[in-house]
Parts: sequence; C-alpha cells; structure tokens
Amino acid sequence: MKKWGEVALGVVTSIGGFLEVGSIATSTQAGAEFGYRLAWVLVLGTLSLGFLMEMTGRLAAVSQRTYADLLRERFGYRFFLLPLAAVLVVSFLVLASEIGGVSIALQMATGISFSWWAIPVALLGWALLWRGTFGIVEKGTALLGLVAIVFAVGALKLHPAWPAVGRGLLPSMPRDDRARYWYLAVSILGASISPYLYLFYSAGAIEDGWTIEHLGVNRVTAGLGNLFGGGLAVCSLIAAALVLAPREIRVDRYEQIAMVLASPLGRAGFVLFLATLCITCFGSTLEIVLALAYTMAQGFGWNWSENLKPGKDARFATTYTVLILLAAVPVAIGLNPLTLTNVAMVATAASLPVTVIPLFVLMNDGDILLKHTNGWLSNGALVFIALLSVVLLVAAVPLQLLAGG
Amino acid sequence: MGGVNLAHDVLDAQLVDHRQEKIGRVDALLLELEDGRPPRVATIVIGGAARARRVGPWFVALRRALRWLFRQRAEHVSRIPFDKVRRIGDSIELDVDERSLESEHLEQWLKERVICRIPGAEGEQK
Amino acid sequence: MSARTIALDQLVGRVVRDADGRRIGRIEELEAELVLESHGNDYVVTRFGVGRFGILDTIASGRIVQQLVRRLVRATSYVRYEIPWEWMDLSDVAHPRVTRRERELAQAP
Amino acid sequence: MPALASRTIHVGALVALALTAAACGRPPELDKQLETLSSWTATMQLAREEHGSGAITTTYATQLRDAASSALEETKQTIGQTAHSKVDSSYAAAALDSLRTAIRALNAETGS
Repeated sequence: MKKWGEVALGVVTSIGGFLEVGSIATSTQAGAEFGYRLAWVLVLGTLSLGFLMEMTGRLAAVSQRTYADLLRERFGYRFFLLPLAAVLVVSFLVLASEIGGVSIALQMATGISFSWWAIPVALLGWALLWRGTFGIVEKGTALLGLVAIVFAVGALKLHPAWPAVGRGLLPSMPRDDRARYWYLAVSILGASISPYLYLFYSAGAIEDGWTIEHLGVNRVTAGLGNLFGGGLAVCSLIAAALVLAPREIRVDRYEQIAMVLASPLGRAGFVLFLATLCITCFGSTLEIVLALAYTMAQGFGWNWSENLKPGKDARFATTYTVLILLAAVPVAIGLNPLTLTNVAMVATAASLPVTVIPLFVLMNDGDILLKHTNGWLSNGALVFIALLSVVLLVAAVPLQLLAGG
Repeated sequence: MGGVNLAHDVLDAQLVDHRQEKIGRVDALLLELEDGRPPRVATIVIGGAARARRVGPWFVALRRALRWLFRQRAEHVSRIPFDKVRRIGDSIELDVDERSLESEHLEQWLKERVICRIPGAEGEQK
Repeated sequence: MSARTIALDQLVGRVVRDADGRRIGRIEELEAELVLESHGNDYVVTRFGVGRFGILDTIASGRIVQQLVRRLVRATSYVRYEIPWEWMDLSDVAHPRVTRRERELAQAP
Repeated sequence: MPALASRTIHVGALVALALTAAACGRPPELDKQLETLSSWTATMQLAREEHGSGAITTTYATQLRDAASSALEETKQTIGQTAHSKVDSSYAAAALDSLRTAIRALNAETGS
C-alpha cells in the first residue's frame, strides 16, 4: 500500500518536474508559430526523457550509487570533468531562467518588475533548501505543481480538432521558415530532456532509499509521470495553437503567454496560469540547485544529503547556497527571461551527448546492474537518443544564430 | 581475499572514515616499485593537486594561476597508507577520522567560518 | 635497488611493447592481492591487464568494453592479455615492456 | 470607441495584405520587423477583449501595453534603415500606426 502511495507521489513529482518554464515557453512558442505541427517533437522529447529517467533510476536502485557517482568511478576524474562542466554551465542557465519564470509570474500578478523579484525568490528557495528535507522539496512542490492540470482544462475548453492534433503528433517536415521550425524543435528537445532531471532523479532514488524492490515503482514513475507531464506540455501547445496562432501573435515575451489560458478560461485561467508558472518554476529551481550540488558532491566524494543538517555537509550546503544566489543575478540585472530560457534550452540540447553516451556504457555493465542491464528495447532507445543528441549538438549553435530570438 | 582491480575498483572510489562519513575519493593511488619485488600498493592520495595532475599539465598550470590569484598557498592533501584500508566494497572504508584529515580542511573551514554562523545549520536532525 | 614511487594513473593507458618491440596494447588494469608479510599485510600488484581497445580501455574497464563489443559486434578478435608482474619491465614508466614475446602471453578469458 | 476599433481592424487588414504581398523582394529584416509589429498589434487587441470580459487584470494589461510600447519604440528606431523603397516605407508607417492605435485602444479600455 505504501508502495503505491510512492508511485502516486512519484508520478506527481515527474509532472512537477516536466512542466516548467522551458516546456511552457517552448511549447507555446511552437504552438503560436506552427500550430500543431511541432507536437511530435514533444512526444519525442517526452519518450526520451522517460527512458533516461527509468535507466538512471534503475541504475541507482540496483547499484546504490547515483549516475554522477558512477560517472566519476567508472570513467575516471579526467573524463568526469567534461559532463560536470557541461551540466554546470547548462543547468545554471536553466536555473536562471526558472528564477526568471517565478519572477515574471510575480510581476504579472503585482505589476512590480521581475528584476526586483529575483533575489527574494532565490532567498526563499535557499531557505527551503536550508531547513527542508528531500521529501518536502520533492513532494511539496510536486503536489502544488498539480495546478498545471489547468493547461489540460484550457486545451479541452478550446475544442481542438483532434484529427489535426493527431497529425501533429506524427513527424513532419516544415513547409516554410525551416530554420525557425528546427530551432523550436531543438528548443523543445532541450526543454524536455534536461540533464538535471535525470541527475536529480537518480540522486532522489538514493535519498528515498530505493532498492531492487523499487524497480517496478521506478518504471511506473518514469513512464506515467512523463506521460502526464508530456501530455500537459502538448496541451499548452494546443492552447497556444488555438489562441495565439490564428491572431498571428508570436511569443516574444513571457507576458504574452498568460493569454493562452485567460482566453478560454477567463479570470480563473489567468490566475491559475500565474500560479502554475510560479509554482512549477519554483519547484524546478529547487530541483536544479539540488541536482547541481548533488553532482558536485558525488563527483568529489563529499558528504551529501538534503536530509542532513547543513553543518554535516558544509561543502554541499555551500554549493547550493552559492549557486542559487548567483543564478538570481542575470534576472536581477534585467535580462529578458524569455531570451534567457531560449538560450538555455538550446545549450541544454547541445550538452546532451556527454551525459547520454556514458549512460550506454553503464547500463550494459553487469558488474553494476547485475541481471538488470538494458534489454534490446532500452538499448535501442538509448542508441537513438545518443544519435539524436549528437545531431542536436551539431545543429544547436547554427540554428541559434540563424533563427534564435 | 581475492584480487582487487586497482584501476576499476579502487581509483576514484568513494572513501569513508571509521564513522562512515564521506571523505572524498581516491584521487591518486601510489605504487612502490622495487627491483625484484612486485609493485606494492603504498598510498591513497586525496586532494585537488592530485586530481589536477591527472587532467594534464595545462590544468595544473590553470589551477596554479587561479590559486595564485586567490592567494591560496597551502595545499591540503591527505596521503593515507594503504594499510589503513579496512574494507573494499561499494566504497572503501579507512581507519581514519574525518576531522584529522588535511584534505577535509575546506569542509571544516566552511563549517566553522560560514555554514554554522547561519542559523539552523547545526543539530542532529532536520 | 632503491624503491621508486609512481602513481597508478601514470601507468594506466600506457602502450605496452613485447620483447620484440611489438605493440601489444595498453595497460588498462592492475590486479592486486593481499600478501602476508612479516611487518604486516601488504597489497601487491600480481598481474597487469593489457587490452587492445586503446582509448576505450582506458576510459572504461576492460570488462565493460569486452561485454559491449561482444554484445554489439559479436567480435571474436577482442584480445586482452593478463601479464604476471614478473614479466613486466617498468624501469621506464612511460614505456612499459613485457619481457616475453606476444605469442607466449596468456589471453584473459 | 467603436470607430477606433474598426480603424484598428482596418489597418490590421492592410498590414496583413502588406505581409502577403511581401513575399516577393522585401528585405527579410523588414519582414521580421513587420511581423513583430503585427504580432504586438494583435496582442493589444486580444488584451483589450480579455480585459473587457474581465479575464485579465488591469495591472497585467498595463504590462502588456508597456511591452508593446517598448517593441514599438525599438522598431521605430530601426525600421527606417531597413525600409528602403517608398512602398516599404509606407508599409512600415502603416504597421507602426496600427500598433500605435491598438495601444491607444487598450489604454482607453483600461482607463489609463
């Protein structure tokens, strides 16, 4: 019984984790500019993330070590620096844009400019990390994050033409504005497949004390959670396609996105949109900061746990303290949060090879996973994701220059 | 006891002290060579200098430049004789105490000078 | 006859040549065993694992590489030698040499 | 008020027409600027409707207006350099004008 409670919580957690500033921004941009045509990229991103989460969760549950632990142990310090540097840079950008997301939601609600909110938001996040336990961070933000279901309500209320949506779920080639189409595709993938998500997830498996017993829970969590999370992202794309696209509104600023729900649901939609943006971005802020501190601590062998008093893991606590405050700076000096988000998503997409390809080696190592190594399906998926990640690495920068902003 | 794979199972492995506190990883492993004798596994090294050397000369130079810039003189490196090893498994347990290790200098410094000056840092349980 | 100290990572990844000067692979593992000595117990290196898969061997362990290669390519040409410490000449750490010929070496299972 | 609205729509249609005609031989930069202007014009119109029905707050509508104004100012600075021909300049002027009108209409709606 307790286990199924965990499943439910896990599913909820991954919704909270999946729908955050990057997904909301990129899927509404895609909906506004290309209708349903980019929905298939969301499906692709969701499936990929589901596989990666299942694998890193399995890795942690079986080996009792996190993905970051194993990156250092099995590949050595020299190689470890590569994913570490990539994850630090990229997730720092994502972190800054999440803080931007919370700040912009508060700006829309109060009229006080987002740049004033960055530091208070960072301080509140820090206080929660300082005093709270892993359970509070994980489950608290996830339960509150359920408010994101409003996107599904909004999309249904707009009565989309389902056959057209269905066609959008199948891959298609752009008819016009190719560069922008692929640029948004890359952004969506960067928003869906974020390394912090699986680094956090595998550390979370250790924090929650997962063992081989939890492999079923892991599979259901990674599968269902991403199904729901991805579903909600598709809903935000649908809503944007029906509210913004017919009016030829392009999303240049976060402020424009609230219309997507205000239009079908009225004042309630507007308020719930602000709540969703605020809560999911805040939740992601905490998860990213923790993911980065976990990765540092595990890679260097420091004491770490969100359940320990900061005095017992001083380097870990210092890492998250410094990171969350630093990440508030770009927003506090007034960088446009949407620009920040788009750059962060493309950078994320480009960083994927260094965290995806090593996973392939680990997932086939019988010393680590005993008889739970990857089967043909997982290996096939992982090879596909690895190839995709290389394509993203090559395409990301040219597309950013060609069609970004 | 069977064989131990030094590169695979020892280098970069998690180290814990006798109270199971995490005290870093095996950043370098020193071997003693003597003619006519098998190489002896002599010392476990923990510390930034040992790690930097593994990356390459450019990294050592970069690190030196940064340390000069921030006026960091003392190297906080721990060298622990291999006979302090109590157990080799998922992690390696050493018969040492975290508080007496030179490589834990930063942890102790941060704890005393920064972290514990902020309310709510100390205590047993969160 | 003085003792020299070297770091393990200085050895791992080094190209090993045999008595004829032929390149047989790179060092990817050192296997140590506990021996009882009069002054206490010591771990000493008993065997060196030398593999053909060059850079991959130094990144991952031989076993992972073997598994992967066998699994994916079903290659049978994968070669990995286990060399007893007595046969390994480390007088020049940068250029380790085996004192036997390649065909005298035992392949690891 | 209704007169204002119909004029906005009228100019909006003009801009749309201009955009369709634009495919041949217009500098891509200008295209982008015209798109930005028409996107913000549409945003202003939508905001006006939503504010009218009470879906969005005045605080928020004001922010949207400010964002549109800054987009207007930004484009005004640069569009002169990209619109070379006389025809281009008239399109640019019409687009700027329609956004200006839409902003004014939203102002009237929110009562500021």
